[in-house]
Amino acid sequence: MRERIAGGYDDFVIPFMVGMAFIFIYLFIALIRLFTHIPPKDRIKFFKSLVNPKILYKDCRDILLDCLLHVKIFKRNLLLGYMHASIAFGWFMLIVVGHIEMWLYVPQRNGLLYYPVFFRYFVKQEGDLTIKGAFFFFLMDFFLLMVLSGVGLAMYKRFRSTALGMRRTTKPCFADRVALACLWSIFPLRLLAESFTAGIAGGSFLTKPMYWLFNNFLSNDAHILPTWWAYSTALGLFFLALPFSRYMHIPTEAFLILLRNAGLKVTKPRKGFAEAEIYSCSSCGICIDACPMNIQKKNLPFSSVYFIRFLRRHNTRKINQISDKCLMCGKCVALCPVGIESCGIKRAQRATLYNDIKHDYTYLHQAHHTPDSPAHPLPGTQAATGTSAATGTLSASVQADAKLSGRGTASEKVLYFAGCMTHLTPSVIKNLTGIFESSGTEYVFADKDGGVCCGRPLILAGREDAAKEVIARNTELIRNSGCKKVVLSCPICLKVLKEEYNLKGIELVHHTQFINTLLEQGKIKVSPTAGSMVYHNPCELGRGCGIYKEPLNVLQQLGELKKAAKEGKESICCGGSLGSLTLNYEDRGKITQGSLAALTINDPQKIITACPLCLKTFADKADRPVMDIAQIVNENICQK
Amino acid sequence: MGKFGFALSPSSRINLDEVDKVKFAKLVEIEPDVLKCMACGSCTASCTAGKFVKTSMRSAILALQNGKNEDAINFLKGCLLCGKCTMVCPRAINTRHLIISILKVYQ
Amino acid sequence: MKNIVVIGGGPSGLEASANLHKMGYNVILVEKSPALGGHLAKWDRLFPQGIPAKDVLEGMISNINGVKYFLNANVQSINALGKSYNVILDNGITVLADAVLFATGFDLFKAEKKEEYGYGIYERVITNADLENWFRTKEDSRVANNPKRIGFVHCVGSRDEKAGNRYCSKVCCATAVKQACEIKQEFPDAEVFCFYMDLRMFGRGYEDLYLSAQKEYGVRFIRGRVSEVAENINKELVVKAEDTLSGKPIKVTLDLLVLMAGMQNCSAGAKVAGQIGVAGMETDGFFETKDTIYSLQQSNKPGVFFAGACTGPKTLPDSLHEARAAALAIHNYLQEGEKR
Amino acid sequence: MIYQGKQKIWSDYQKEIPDDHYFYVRSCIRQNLFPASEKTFLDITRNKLGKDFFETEHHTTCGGIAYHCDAIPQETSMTIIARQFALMHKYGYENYVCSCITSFGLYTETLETWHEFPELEAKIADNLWKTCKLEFAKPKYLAHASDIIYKFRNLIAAQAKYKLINKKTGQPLKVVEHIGCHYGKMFPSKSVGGAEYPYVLAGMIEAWGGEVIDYPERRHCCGYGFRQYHVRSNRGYSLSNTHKKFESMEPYKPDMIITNCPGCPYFLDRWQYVISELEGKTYGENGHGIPVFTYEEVAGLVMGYNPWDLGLQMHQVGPEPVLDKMGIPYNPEDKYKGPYGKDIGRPELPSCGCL
Repeated sequence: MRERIAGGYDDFVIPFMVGMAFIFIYLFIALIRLFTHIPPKDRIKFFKSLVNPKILYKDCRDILLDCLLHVKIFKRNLLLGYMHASIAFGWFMLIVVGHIEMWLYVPQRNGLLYYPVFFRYFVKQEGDLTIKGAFFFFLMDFFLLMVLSGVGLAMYKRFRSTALGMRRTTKPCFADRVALACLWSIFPLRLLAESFTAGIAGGSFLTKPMYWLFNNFLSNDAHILPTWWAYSTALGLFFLALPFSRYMHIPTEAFLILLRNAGLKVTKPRKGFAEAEIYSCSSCGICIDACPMNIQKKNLPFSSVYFIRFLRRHNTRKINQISDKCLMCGKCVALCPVGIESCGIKRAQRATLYNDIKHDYTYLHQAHHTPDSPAHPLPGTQAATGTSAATGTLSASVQADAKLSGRGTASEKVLYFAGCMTHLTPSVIKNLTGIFESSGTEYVFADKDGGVCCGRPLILAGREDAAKEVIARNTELIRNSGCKKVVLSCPICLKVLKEEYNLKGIELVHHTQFINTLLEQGKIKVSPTAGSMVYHNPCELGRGCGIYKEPLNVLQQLGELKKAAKEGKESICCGGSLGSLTLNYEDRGKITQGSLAALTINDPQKIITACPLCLKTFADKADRPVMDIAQIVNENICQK
Repeated sequence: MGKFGFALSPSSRINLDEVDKVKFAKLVEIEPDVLKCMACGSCTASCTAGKFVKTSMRSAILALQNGKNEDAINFLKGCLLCGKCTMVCPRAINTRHLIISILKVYQ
Repeated sequence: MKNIVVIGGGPSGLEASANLHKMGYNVILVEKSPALGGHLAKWDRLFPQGIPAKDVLEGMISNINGVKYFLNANVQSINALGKSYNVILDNGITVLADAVLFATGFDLFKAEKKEEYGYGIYERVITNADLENWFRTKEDSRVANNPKRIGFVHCVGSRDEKAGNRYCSKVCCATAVKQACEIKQEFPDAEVFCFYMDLRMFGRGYEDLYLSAQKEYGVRFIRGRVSEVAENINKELVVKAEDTLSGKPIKVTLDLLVLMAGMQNCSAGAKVAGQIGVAGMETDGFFETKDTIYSLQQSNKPGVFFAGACTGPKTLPDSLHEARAAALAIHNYLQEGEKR
Repeated sequence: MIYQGKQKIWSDYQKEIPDDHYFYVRSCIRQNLFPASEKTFLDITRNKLGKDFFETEHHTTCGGIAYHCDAIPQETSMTIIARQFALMHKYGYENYVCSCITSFGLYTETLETWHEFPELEAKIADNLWKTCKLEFAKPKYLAHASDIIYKFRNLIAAQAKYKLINKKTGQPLKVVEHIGCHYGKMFPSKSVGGAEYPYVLAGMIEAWGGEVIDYPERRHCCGYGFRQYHVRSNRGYSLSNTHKKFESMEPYKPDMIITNCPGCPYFLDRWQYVISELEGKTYGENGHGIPVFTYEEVAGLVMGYNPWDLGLQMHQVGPEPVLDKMGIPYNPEDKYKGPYGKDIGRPELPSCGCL
């Protein structure tokens, strides 16, 4: 290989260089801006992570698997995964191999950005083909073919998305269309350019036959320069359109992985970490099919992908509309190939909307009811005789209860925290306390006469400050009870207790887990007499707390467990979610029906769930019995 | 009290002529469910916060309709947004959104 | 052929006559006013779906082909003659009737009796019937041009010991809600208030009507009875009530007030019935039926029957059912008489 | 307001008022508050209209204020009333005329109660005999003094020297009529014109050339309300009621107020001073209050009595604007001179500088 063009320059590289310069400057400024938006504490965290070998290893692995190979999409759909991986990985390899070639053959041109990109134009093949040369020719053609096959699939997907496992796909915006057109044309043009030049610069299994083919009816040399011009222009245009298109995810995603692995979280809806997430969205549209709201076509524009698009465009009205409507079921987050925490961004957005609302929770700290409230003292104020401080009375009573009732000491007992919603589903409480009794579990009922809300609903509404007061109150209650284990019936409570409460040393379990343990320890025995059933994964229990196995384990011992259309992390929200602020009852009903349809696809006799909210929501609309896991267990306990 | 030892006592009357219609229209636009209440009181009866302090969706809606905006805020400021009222409302009013919208519009 | 005199040419009278005629009886229908249809003829649209009253009435009238009817005719005297009744009309016609059906309907409560509401005194106070008339004809100077605020007072002369009517008139709630929606259609910018004691939305589709009044039309429902009405210097009406839900007195200035006058037994009909010893109940003035569950069409006199609102407030469908039931009761009565 | 509608109601509330030979009973408080009104009433009816009015110094209070303040039980007040009626009977009269609205209401209430509960009537008759040795009797006709003036309003108009007309403009004066609550609200059939649209004062105003104005709070109490005023802590409430009435009549720009109750003119008059002190607001023209009159005072003015003989100097709100409008001559210097030329003092003027 020798340099063919003296000076190593031709005018056609200008479009490419302009685009390249633009994108470098743009990215540099964006990076600086982003860093200034990250809280100083997080910034330090980030830089520290870059010298931590453990995190560094994870960074590399994640970038390779997620950004280049798109493993997550492969898992979802092979063809779709291949499409993404072939373009990303193929292109990446073309760049890498291109550089290696340059280093090997024309080291004097090192540092010229455009040189490896247009390598075949600037060099000519001399003498016979060496094995080494043939190897590189093969590699370049191989990866080019790989990318081309990906591009071909992408084109096919545009018109028949279902073939790639997607019922609906994203509607591209204008910049997307420009970038897409460029992207689609870059590699065919490169193929043409390299093919026309293959007579001079050489080629392999792809470019050589093309050269011969074209040579039969075209005068190839006349086409060399124009095709290189076209190739360079397509690249340049692509770079110019990049920041305004979905392809911005290519440079951002890798950076997001670094930030995420450093342990950063969303603080503001539009700045800092969130911005990195926003620009990492490839608009792949997987979240469109994931969203339970999209059972109705009118809700399509409320999918997370559009939420992020509107965030990029600063369209506040739309941003608010979507963030207020979202169910926060977390399915789009669970399925997102980039792992964008859109629910977190939505919560941050809600905080901007509702943070100025003032609540007054002083009553939480008052021992006595205010004169205008109906005579309801805080539960247990009677027990608080002698305690001068108003705070702590609630917990004091529970503590007293824990010590007085039964034989065991407080630390041996479990604290049962039913939660607000569970009080609307007395069957859960009744059956669970039945299980407590059958298993000989000593328990203290934390909120028998109703307690204080756990705070999760406030957090979901973006009112995190307000939630802190509530959290402090409940933390005190739980700590003062002396119990070392808390059993909860409501997954909403469980999630917030796990994530936001400081309850070190206290085990927090959902009653599903608790029942599973009882069964494993043989403290209760059940008979397989429950018939056939299907299990609905409550969003907050499954995607929220990662509890998938325990309920299935319990239910398998009770009867025939049937499959639902969507299971595990893909299970569909019941529609009753507290997450959505604006979704009205009619639309929620549609979601419920959709979710029920997916659950009953194999015609189970019963629908089992583990969340009072799901239970109540389904019970209104289901055509067969809906019950909590506690109920079906309690009803099938064998008498000893 | 002045020189007489007594003064005009403020009217306790609700004066519908003085209702802030612009704000109410804004609220209706944000959450039209506010119009659906039939004053059954289920929300108030089930309220988690209502156990401790007078908290009532029904009373708040009524107070707004009567132009007693401050009363409405007072009926809602203790709300924990737990959502029980949404579950029990026979008219399926989206109470949580209504509550935060009222607080947002009128506070 | 047996003769049957039907007194009253409103919906019940028309429906009963049509059925009796089809059964082969000689029906003589007596109507005191110049036209058939009773109150229905004066109504514009009917709750809950807003079907035009005219269409319904036309259907009914087309059904009575072959029935002899006299307009502008009053029963001058009626007396028992053996098992029959001798009915003399003021137009000189005499009928020996084998059965008499009272389908005399109701009088609207005279709203002026509730002086505190100022009907007939304040310029912008009208009744439900006035409003229906305005809907039909758009002629009533009392309905101000583009009123901004309109009030409906439920239970005017109903559920009111003072007015002598302790009972609920049954249809006014639905009528008020219907009219509230209709007036919103006419004046979309107007605020509409309904002052009620209880909303009795008992029928099929009525609750939907109520919901749409709230949701679609933004009608404001105030649970409190209007205690008094005054006129201010601009001829607007100053209305006072208690908002019982907040336990506070309430005041509002209105441009138009519609009084939902209730039902009373038709005084002319009661006078006729009195001649043969068929009297109104002491409690509510409506005719006494043989019992209160099973024989609602029968009076305590053999051969005298009832249909419609003369035995208590009824909706239009209720009255029509009664008319058909009355036709059957009369038929059975005459058949049995023949056997004996 | 549809005048014919009101007329129709008035026609339903016709009250039989006797023609002559009346037993006249005075009011406890009017003699102090508006001392010349009852004197003028007797002068007009006896001397100008030639009617027979008998008065006795033996009559007492009817017990109304004590009764309404829960100070005495009903039986006591009934026995007092029975004694009044017995005096009437003793002097050979059967037409009982009282000057006070509270009394009128209480008499009506008592007669109706006796009618419904004859055993109570028998008991009261027994009480009367035991306490006073007087024979129990009931009046044939019961009338309020304003009913009498209403009955003879046209005769008075025939003798009138002045009319309720603004002499300068020729327009009728705008007159607010305020009826005492106990006149017709308890027993509408015992009043002229009923409870909603009483005609007793409206009839006088129309007959004497004025224009009745009707305002939203026309039904409202003057603010006296017995316990509201007599209990000091409730006095603000009493004042607020009066304030509400004035706020409501203000847009009609009334020239004057006529009343037929002892308490009403007092509170409508005096509270105007208090309101102007507290709120700095007056309701009449040129920072002046709205003059308030009793119907006897107005009848006297119409018939040409000297304003100071009618006791108008005893009003807190000066009557001069009305006198000027009607064209009644008066000597300002005589205003505060008593019967023998002695100075009787002056009412305090509001410190806000308005009256």
